[in-house]
Amino acid sequence: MMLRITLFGALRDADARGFIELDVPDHSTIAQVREAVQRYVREHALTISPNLIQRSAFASDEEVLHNHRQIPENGMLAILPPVSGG
Amino acid sequence: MMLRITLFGALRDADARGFIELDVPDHSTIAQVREAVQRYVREHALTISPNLIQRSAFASDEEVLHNHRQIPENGMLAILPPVSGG
Amino acid sequence: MTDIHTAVVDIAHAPLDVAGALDFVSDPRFGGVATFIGRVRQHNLGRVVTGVSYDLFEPLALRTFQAIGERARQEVGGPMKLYIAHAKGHLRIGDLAVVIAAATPHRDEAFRTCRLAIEAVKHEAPIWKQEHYVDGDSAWSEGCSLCEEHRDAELAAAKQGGNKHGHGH
Amino acid sequence: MTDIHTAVVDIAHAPLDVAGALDFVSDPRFGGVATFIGRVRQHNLGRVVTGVSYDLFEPLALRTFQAIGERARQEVGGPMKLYIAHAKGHLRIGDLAVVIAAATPHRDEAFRTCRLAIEAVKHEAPIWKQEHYVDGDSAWSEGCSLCEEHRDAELAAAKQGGNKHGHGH
Repeated sequence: MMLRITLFGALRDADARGFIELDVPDHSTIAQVREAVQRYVREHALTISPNLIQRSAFASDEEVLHNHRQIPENGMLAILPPVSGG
Repeated sequence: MMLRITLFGALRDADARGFIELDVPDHSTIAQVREAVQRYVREHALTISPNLIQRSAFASDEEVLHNHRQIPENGMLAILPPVSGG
Repeated sequence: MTDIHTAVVDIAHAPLDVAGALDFVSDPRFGGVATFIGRVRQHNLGRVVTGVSYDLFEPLALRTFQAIGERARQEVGGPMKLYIAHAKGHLRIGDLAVVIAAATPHRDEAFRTCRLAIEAVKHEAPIWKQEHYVDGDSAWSEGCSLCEEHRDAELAAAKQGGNKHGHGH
Repeated sequence: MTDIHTAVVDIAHAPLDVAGALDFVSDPRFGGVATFIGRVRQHNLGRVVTGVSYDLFEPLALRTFQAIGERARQEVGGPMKLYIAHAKGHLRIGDLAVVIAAATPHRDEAFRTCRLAIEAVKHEAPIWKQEHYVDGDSAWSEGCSLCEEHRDAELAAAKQGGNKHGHGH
């Protein structure tokens, strides 16, 4: 299925549109999505360090989704680099 | 010498003018003034508990004066019951 | 020094000024501002309060606030600004009794400075609170002794009691 | 519940509203109000800052603020009001980035609630700060990972380091 992953913070550099789209198997886990994102940035966004992807979380609008969780049915995810609010 | 002792808080009940005057020996210590105040309230302000005088501090405009200190030369003191600001 | 502002405000003339406190501590060096505002509550120890009166020994109160500020400056050991103002006179429910604002480069020092200041104001400044109750009665609040011997005993007792004073403030 | 107010404020439209925060938490039951205000500082890690931009994942940020408020309510275990607002967009030096106000009957819970809230906002909310420097350069601040495994490791390291995060906020 097509996943749309919204970008925030330093990860906005990965695509000026503010999101990336990835084709992943249905029912992928977040851990699998993370690997797909790693491959994507290796090919398309070399300025993004793999370590930053490793330290980023994934989330729906409602909650952070940890590695064992499956992707949401609506195919919408956000990738959240380490946070620095306040 | 004549001491004028300004009253605050619950001790204002000791005299509606807001102060009491006591004749004490020159160079009295605060401990001696405290005893003189105890005698005064026993005679003139029975609603004031001796325990409240015991827990009160004495001060000049500049600082709290502990028991061993001498009375200020200008004869002006304040008696400070336990504080409850904020 | 212009990094410490102290005031006693007769609230017959003007209320305490939170915006003024924030202005005073505002500084491009400072990212953290912690404030504490003490307000008159409607209940205390189970009684309905209609208002309170604050009595202050004003010259010594101002010196005490200044000394608290200097102690805070020592504690922080770097740049800071601190504002301490206390009301005097008759206050109604919701009126501001005390305003503290502390600003420092980072938030931890700001919180610590603000807390240090309000604790010291409560325990050391010559200020007395009289509560007025709905039944027409009134009472001076129990407080902290400024006598060294009583004070040490009270603080030790407070520590044993899990940092709560017996007299409830 | 009307005891928790959360907001993300686009500062192109309006600045954060400290007076509004104080109004929200104001209540005749509460004698203690603690606030924290985070402002943009002119220097960070030795560089001259001209402004910052905040990027937020807004729906999740608001849910996170609300969850923080509910956690605070649990911690207090009694009446409280809590206001959490964070700016988004481009801020200049001195602009307000975050405003927290917590009110409770007594001051200790107010301070604890305010501190809990700002720490949680900084460490848990999906918010990112980009600093702009006087030389025209800019950089996203290092932050706290929201990944469980990284987060646990970072928090443990922070505790060892005397409660200071390696990334300096």
